[in-house]
Amino acid sequence: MTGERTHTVNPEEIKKEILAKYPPKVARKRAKQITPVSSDEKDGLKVGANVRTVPGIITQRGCCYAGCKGVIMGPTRDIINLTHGPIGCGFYSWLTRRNQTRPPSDDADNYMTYCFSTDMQDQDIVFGGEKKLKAAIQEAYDIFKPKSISIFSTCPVGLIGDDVHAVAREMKEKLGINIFGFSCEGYKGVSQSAGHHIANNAIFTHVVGLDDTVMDAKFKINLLGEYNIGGDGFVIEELLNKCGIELVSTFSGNSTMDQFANCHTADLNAVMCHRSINYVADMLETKYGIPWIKVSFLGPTSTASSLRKIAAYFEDQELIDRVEAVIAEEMAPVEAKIKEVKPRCEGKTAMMFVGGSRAHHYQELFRDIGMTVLSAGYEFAHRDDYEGRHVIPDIKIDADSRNIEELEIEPDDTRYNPRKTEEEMKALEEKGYPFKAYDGMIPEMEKGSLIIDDISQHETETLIAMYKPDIFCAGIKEKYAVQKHGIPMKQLHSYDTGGPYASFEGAINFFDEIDRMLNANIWQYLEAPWQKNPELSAKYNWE
Amino acid sequence: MTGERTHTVNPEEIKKEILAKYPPKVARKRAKQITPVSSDEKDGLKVGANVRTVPGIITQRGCCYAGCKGVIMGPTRDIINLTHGPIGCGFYSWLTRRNQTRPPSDDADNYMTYCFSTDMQDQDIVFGGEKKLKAAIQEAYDIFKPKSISIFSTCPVGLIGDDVHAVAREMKEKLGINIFGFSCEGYKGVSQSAGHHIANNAIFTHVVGLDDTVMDAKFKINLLGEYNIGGDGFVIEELLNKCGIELVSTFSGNSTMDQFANCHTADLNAVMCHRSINYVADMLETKYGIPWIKVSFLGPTSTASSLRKIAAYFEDQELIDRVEAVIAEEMAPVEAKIKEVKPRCEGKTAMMFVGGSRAHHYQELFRDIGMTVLSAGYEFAHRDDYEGRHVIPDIKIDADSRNIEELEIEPDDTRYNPRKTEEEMKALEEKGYPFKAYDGMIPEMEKGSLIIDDISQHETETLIAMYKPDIFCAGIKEKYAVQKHGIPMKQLHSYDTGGPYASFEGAINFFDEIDRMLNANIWQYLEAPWQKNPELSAKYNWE
Amino acid sequence: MLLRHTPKEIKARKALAINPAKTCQPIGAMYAGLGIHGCLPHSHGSQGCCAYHRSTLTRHYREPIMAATSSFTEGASVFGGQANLLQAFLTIFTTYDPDIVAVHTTCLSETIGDDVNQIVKKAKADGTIPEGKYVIHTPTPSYVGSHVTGFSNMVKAMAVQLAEKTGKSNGKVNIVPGFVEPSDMVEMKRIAGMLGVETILFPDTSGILNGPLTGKFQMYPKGGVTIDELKRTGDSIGSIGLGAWASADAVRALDTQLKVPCQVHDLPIGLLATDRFVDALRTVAGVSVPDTVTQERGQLLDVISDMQPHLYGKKVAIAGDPDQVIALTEFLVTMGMKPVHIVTGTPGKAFTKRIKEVTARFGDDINVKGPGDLFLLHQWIKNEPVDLLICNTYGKYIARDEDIPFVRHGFPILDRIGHSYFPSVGYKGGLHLLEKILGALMDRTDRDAPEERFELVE
Amino acid sequence: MLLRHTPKEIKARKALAINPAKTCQPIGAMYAGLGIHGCLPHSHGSQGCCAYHRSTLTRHYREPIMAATSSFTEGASVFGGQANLLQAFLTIFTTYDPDIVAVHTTCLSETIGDDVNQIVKKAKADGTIPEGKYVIHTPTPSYVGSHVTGFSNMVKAMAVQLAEKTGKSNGKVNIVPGFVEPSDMVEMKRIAGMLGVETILFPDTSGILNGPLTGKFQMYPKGGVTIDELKRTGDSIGSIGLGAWASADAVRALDTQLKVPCQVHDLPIGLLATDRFVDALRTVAGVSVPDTVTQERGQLLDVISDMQPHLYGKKVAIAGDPDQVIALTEFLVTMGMKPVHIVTGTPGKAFTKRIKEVTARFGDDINVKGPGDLFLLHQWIKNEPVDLLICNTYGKYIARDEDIPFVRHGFPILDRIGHSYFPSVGYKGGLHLLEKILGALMDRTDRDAPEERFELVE
Repeated sequence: MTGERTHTVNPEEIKKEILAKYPPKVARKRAKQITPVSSDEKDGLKVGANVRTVPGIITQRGCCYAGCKGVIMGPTRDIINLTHGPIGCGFYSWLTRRNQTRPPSDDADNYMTYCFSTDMQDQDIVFGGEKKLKAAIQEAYDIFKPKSISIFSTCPVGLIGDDVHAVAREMKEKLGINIFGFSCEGYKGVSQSAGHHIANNAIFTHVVGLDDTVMDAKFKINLLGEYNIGGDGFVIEELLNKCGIELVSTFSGNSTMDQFANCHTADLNAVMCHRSINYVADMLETKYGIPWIKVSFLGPTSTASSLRKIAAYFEDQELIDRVEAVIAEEMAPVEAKIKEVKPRCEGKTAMMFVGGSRAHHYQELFRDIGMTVLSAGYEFAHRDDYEGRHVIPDIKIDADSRNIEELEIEPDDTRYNPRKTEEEMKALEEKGYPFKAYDGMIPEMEKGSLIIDDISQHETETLIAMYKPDIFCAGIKEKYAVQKHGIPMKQLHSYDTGGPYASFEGAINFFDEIDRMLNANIWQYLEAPWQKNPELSAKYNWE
Repeated sequence: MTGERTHTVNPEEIKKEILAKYPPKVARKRAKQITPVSSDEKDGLKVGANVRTVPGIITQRGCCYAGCKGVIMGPTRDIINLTHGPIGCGFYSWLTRRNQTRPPSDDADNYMTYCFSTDMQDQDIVFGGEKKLKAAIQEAYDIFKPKSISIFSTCPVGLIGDDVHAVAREMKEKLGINIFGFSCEGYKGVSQSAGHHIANNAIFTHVVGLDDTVMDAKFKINLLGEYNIGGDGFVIEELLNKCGIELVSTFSGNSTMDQFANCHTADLNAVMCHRSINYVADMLETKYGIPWIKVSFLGPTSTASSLRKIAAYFEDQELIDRVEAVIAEEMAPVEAKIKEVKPRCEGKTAMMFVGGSRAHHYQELFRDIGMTVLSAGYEFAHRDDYEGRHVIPDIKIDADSRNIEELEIEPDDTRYNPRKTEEEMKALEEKGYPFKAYDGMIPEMEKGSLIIDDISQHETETLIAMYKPDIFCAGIKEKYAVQKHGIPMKQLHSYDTGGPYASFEGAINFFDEIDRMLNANIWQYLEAPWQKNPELSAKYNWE
Repeated sequence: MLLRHTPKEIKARKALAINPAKTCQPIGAMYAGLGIHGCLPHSHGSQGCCAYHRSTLTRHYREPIMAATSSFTEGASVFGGQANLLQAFLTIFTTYDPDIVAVHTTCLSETIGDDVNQIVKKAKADGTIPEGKYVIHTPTPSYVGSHVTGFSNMVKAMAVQLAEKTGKSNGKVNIVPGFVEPSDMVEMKRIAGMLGVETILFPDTSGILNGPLTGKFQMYPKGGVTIDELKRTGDSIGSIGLGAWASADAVRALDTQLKVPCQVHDLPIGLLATDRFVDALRTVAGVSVPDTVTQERGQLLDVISDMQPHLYGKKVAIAGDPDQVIALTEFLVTMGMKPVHIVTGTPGKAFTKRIKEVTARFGDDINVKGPGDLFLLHQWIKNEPVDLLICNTYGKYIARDEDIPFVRHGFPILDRIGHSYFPSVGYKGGLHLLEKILGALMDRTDRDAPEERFELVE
Repeated sequence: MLLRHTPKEIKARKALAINPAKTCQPIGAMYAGLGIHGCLPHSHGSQGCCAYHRSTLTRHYREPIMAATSSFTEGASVFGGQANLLQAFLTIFTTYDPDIVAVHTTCLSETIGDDVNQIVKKAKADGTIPEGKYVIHTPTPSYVGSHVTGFSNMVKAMAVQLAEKTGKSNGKVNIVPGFVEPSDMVEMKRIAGMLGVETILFPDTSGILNGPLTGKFQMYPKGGVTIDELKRTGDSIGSIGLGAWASADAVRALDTQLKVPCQVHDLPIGLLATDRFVDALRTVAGVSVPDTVTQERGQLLDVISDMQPHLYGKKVAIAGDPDQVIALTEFLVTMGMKPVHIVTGTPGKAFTKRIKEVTARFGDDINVKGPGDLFLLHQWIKNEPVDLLICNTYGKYIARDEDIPFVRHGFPILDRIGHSYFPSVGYKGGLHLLEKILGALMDRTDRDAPEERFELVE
């Protein structure tokens, strides 16, 4: 009954249908970001990405500030993240992302529940906000005595010329704590992605490498691009620990400044969300000699293969054995759950438009329970996130990207320490070991599907009307418009109220969630009896 | 402004007004229970009481079962109180009286929260309910293994001839625990009062005297007629203990069967609610030689004088001194509270129609804060509760009372032990010590007030219309009819959700409560602006 | 523990009721009687019955509950209550001047066999019941059925003893609302009004048991079905009885005696039962359902769908009256919840059958008993814990002992307000119920969440 | 502790806002714009603003929030946003076909000084805004006022930019409902309807932000004030602005510009403010207040009087928008409660003055600050604990840390349902608020009661 639909709809036609409703110039622009997968042969498929959103188009996207403060720095618990600007930016990014934080003790620093802002007023716009910013830093220091304060610039800050970096330097000197700023004004770049980059740069500049203490652990890695939404980071860390692998730092779920300061002492960087954090991975390799690999803990297969990849890197038989034992143990309940859930989900169809990696990573989870992904796309990805890192050299740097600083990183004079020699690296690579490799979303997409970058409301509607998916995954802004159609909508940014979905344990949660959403009986009651059966004769009865 | 009203209304007129609306025969009957206090000379005032309520009259009164099960036995926590009858009687008396219970430990018996019933069905009415009663006792025993089970007869039980006492004897023998019954069918007597008497008799017959253990305490008394509504009993016991006086038993707030079994070992009975328990006091004196005195712990003056009375009885200087010290200490905050509250309450007026002693006892509390009681009466009292015990010989026993068994009590062969010799008693009495004395309500009533026994809804309305009191005290059934008039109504059965009001501590609570009720601003908003000011011209304004 | 003696182990009981989930007939009859404008209910029995019923109704509604009693004494119990009832009529009509007196009996007057019909005839004949005044009456022996039965009996008496047939249709639909709150009755009338259906709803306690504070006590407040309306129920185009236990007898009697055709439906609590109610109104009256009603339906559906993560699979224990519990259970199932322990105190074999129907998707995996009691429900819960308890106020003892989120529903509710003012019937009522259910569940989630899972957005 | 760094000791702050009790103008303007039928709000600024506002409104309403953005880039920020806005109009009218676009600015477009009025004129002139379509606009710099200010500005724009005066009265009363819930707007219309007063209520988000689930998404749902109605506000007999912060500017502008006389009242939350609202409607329209309204008033009064023991003297901390907090505070005082800590995030000197007026009976014994923040409120609570906290969802962190009963009220509420469906304005709204307040207080009493004081009847 279901699943058949996939093949009855031609993605090219859908694309046509979508474009028909745009003004011609808009249609031309959007055409580049809409890529039908019309055959099994996907080489050469391109997806336009990381380009401006057309004004008026009703996009999913947010801004540079959101990427910098909301995504990257938000999850760090022991720093005062101070928004310099009008109140809104700080307010909207206050506790709204479900990145969880678990301090080691009741008196350890945890500023996650706080919103700090300079709450700029019109006189600050007219006369400049630096004075207020300084005063705010002083007040924050006086009340909280934090170990660190960071400053996030909002749109007017750059425009009126407040030099947050100068203020940061001045106050750092005055107060003797680490203070630094981000020039992450909302208008920078074309999406949150610019903010990720800016955040990565500043953290790398101001924090990474400040503490050379080496953790006493045999296998120590950094987990990059994992933000602990719904507790994903917790279960991944538990899993790694179970295998004997320790995390020096996570960027940036449940993170601390101390971890960042110390992260250059890890021996491997495992990158979850390639889009948001690959800058740090690259810089850590260049400056400190730490190799990086792409991993994913979403879906049991990916989780297992990521564990194996990490173990393989360390080339330690004990670790390899332990990883295999853990996988075997953890896989059993996952398989049981799949067996339970699959009969109710098989043949159903999904769509996902979200983030810069999840619309890719989650496809495995759907596939595991027999579902087909009809259409997918990212909100703030670059072409490499679709097409793979091999495309990077081909990506044209446009005006919007050019404005985002690219740090010049050199190997550290004293601390550069290649974890593997070139020969070792090469040996591993020859065995198929994929350093710095990411193939992107396209290989996942089946024939008949459609890739859409930076999807708009209009496009969402068209997809739903034509594909009639059984479930739709996106963000909060799309949620209820989708559900009005009677189609359950799963948030893959914040997981609604669910999670964790990572690791083996999380997969079980996810399968249960999708099962629930597809099979909740509420969707069968959309029509009232008088709509189903409009004739008007009374039948009298005694029972 | 207030308080003046008292003198502007003639109680005789009110009586006339009340009677005018009754059929002549009803008016004649009611006339005997409505007693104006027209002068300061109150000797010879009579109040008809403990007589049948005229059918149709909308009375406050309940039934014999309510007095027996609800009032007297309800508060005993370590017995299974089993209602033999249709479900309603047990249901309505389930947790509705606010008599509090605090077992000594988490695993001590406490059946207060349970309702046990034979839930008689029509076949039980037709074929007799004894079999079901036996089975119910057996089931209760099997599940709970209680130390005691009592059986309460409801209306149909007597009519169909179930012999609950025979069943009790049989099952007592079979199970080896104390099992006994009450013939407290709802139609017996004219009010709850019959139930009190029946309860007193059965407890005296089946429980009192079963345990001769003597408590190791110098001054040990029973507190009779205190039901621990809202925790009154708790604060009285605390106060007594503070003075060095121990309670052997309380009839029956927070009580246990073990206390009843042992109560004949106390040296004095202090009677709070004369109406409900004086039978037990009399019987304990006759059988065991324990004198009794009337006390009241409602109002600081009464509380102090009751403590002094008890101390005087024991004729122990140390105790007398300790009591004085306690009174001095406890009185200070009460006086402070009076000082705080009185300016806001002075001159206001109250009415109270409730129970068999509270409509008397609470008058002191109102007087203490400068308020006048305009009218009062009991719900189920006898003439002695109005006119004093000296009237008892004059009370005509009517058909309704004659049916309530009067136990023939003799001094116990072995355990009769007069606590004071006749000479000692006489000596005390000559010093004005009031053994077995109760003067009743009348002495409290001021000129211009009106006493009404067994008040009806119609009489309540007339009183409110003519006296316009500031506060009205009665029970739950009257509460909202009174409050609809915009007059706050205080429940003096169950204290609404308040209490304790006994002892010094309780007096403070009561003053606060009355202060709140009189001065809550809600009563000033009865009229809407369009009722106050019905003209219809708009005034436009910008602020 | 408040209910410290309740063991997990369940022993069969045949004779002993513990912590009942019902009470006796007369209180239901009294409640029904209060739903007639200008009516004074009268309890023909011991005065304690009347006192108990008035107290319980007062505590539930926090409103004056006026009712009279025959104040039986031992003598009357032996010689019969005729004199008492005649005296009562005299007192009542002289002193309280109601338009109508609704007499119900008690176990006492039933056991002695008083013939109330005969007494009323006599009182009419001799003028003790004045010209133009009415007395209706029904037997309500406490040892049969429950408060719901008493309600049903009095409602049937209203119909049978007052309805007349002139032969000319009044174009109205009779609605017997069941043993529900005044707010529910208002809501039923509002829904019918939205459909443009004229109704005679009886009894109707709205305006009477949710009355205003005005500074004046009114013995007979505005509100209630009028005697005149009751008379005209015989001319209605049809009757809808809501709740088989509380309302079927009345509408069937009108059907049998005066040929007013009837339908009996579940109480309109929840999406589907409200659907059926609206659809019944529509078809009986031959009207179209306006968008406003469909809109309200969609709102309820919308919230249910939005809140699925909090509802789905949650286990619920329910106790209450059969009509209420059946509709509630269906509603919970509709929302994806799982009612696992279900008890009513009122007898009636159809209960288990209907519950099995609405919980069919869970197969035999449901505990259901009617008549059962709260003691049994508690034991079931001890054996299989639940996420939510729905019950009248007495459920709070179980809820606290077992630390279960608790939603008060049913009769009596003695410790909270709201039931008199906010309906649980209709789509709006469903929303209000849902608000309460979600509040209870989510408050618990918040309470128990470790700090890192304490969520801003739920 | 969730807010473990909040010290009891209060240090004065001049520059640092911590845990704000407000957000920025544009979201208020977006919300207001959604209250026009067929309207697409448009955010002229960075696309993040629009995303944030849509997200927050979506979480609060659990409904689709459609709005477009000018998607500024760095270039636009330097060279001005005219091209972006013109492109936006083109895209919007081609692709989404609204009847009207309501443009608000952001700190970005305000700081660079875009002349939206000029751009709109140009777009009209060149046909980018098609014939028969409307664009209204208002400046909403985020660095002035708060979300309430933005709401007020957009509402004023509706009036000023659309209202016309034909000279012929339409017999209607304009009501500007303030920054309230759709349910509140429905309730205001219902009350006016009961009085027989015809109204134009704007904005009106009912039907839009509490929409049904029907199986079909509608970009522009039924509901909202129509453009035609907005035009006719100039012909109304008067205007009532509810809430000085959110509604005064609009009704005063109509008064000044089109001579539609106005009154400004507090939001009708609670007994007395509703009294004033009803009385204002009555006098402006020259109608009598029907008994049904007086009845509802009496019901609220009745419950308040019944529940005095649970309310009287209870200390309350409140944070929220000024119009809301003023009316709430008065309501609490009316009920005998004692609001001791009161904060709004929105500036405006009249706030403290009005709070002092409604809390006059407590003299200077009240902490009040406007603008203040939740951090300060929390510190006040640490210094003087309260029995109840009333606040938007962010209050839950304080409530859990300090173990205070918590009633959610205001904007945003992200973790519970109900606000969209059950009003807090009017007498019915008062009852609903009261139900929630009592529920919170009594649940706490039950939780903390020793077993012997765990009460069946409360």
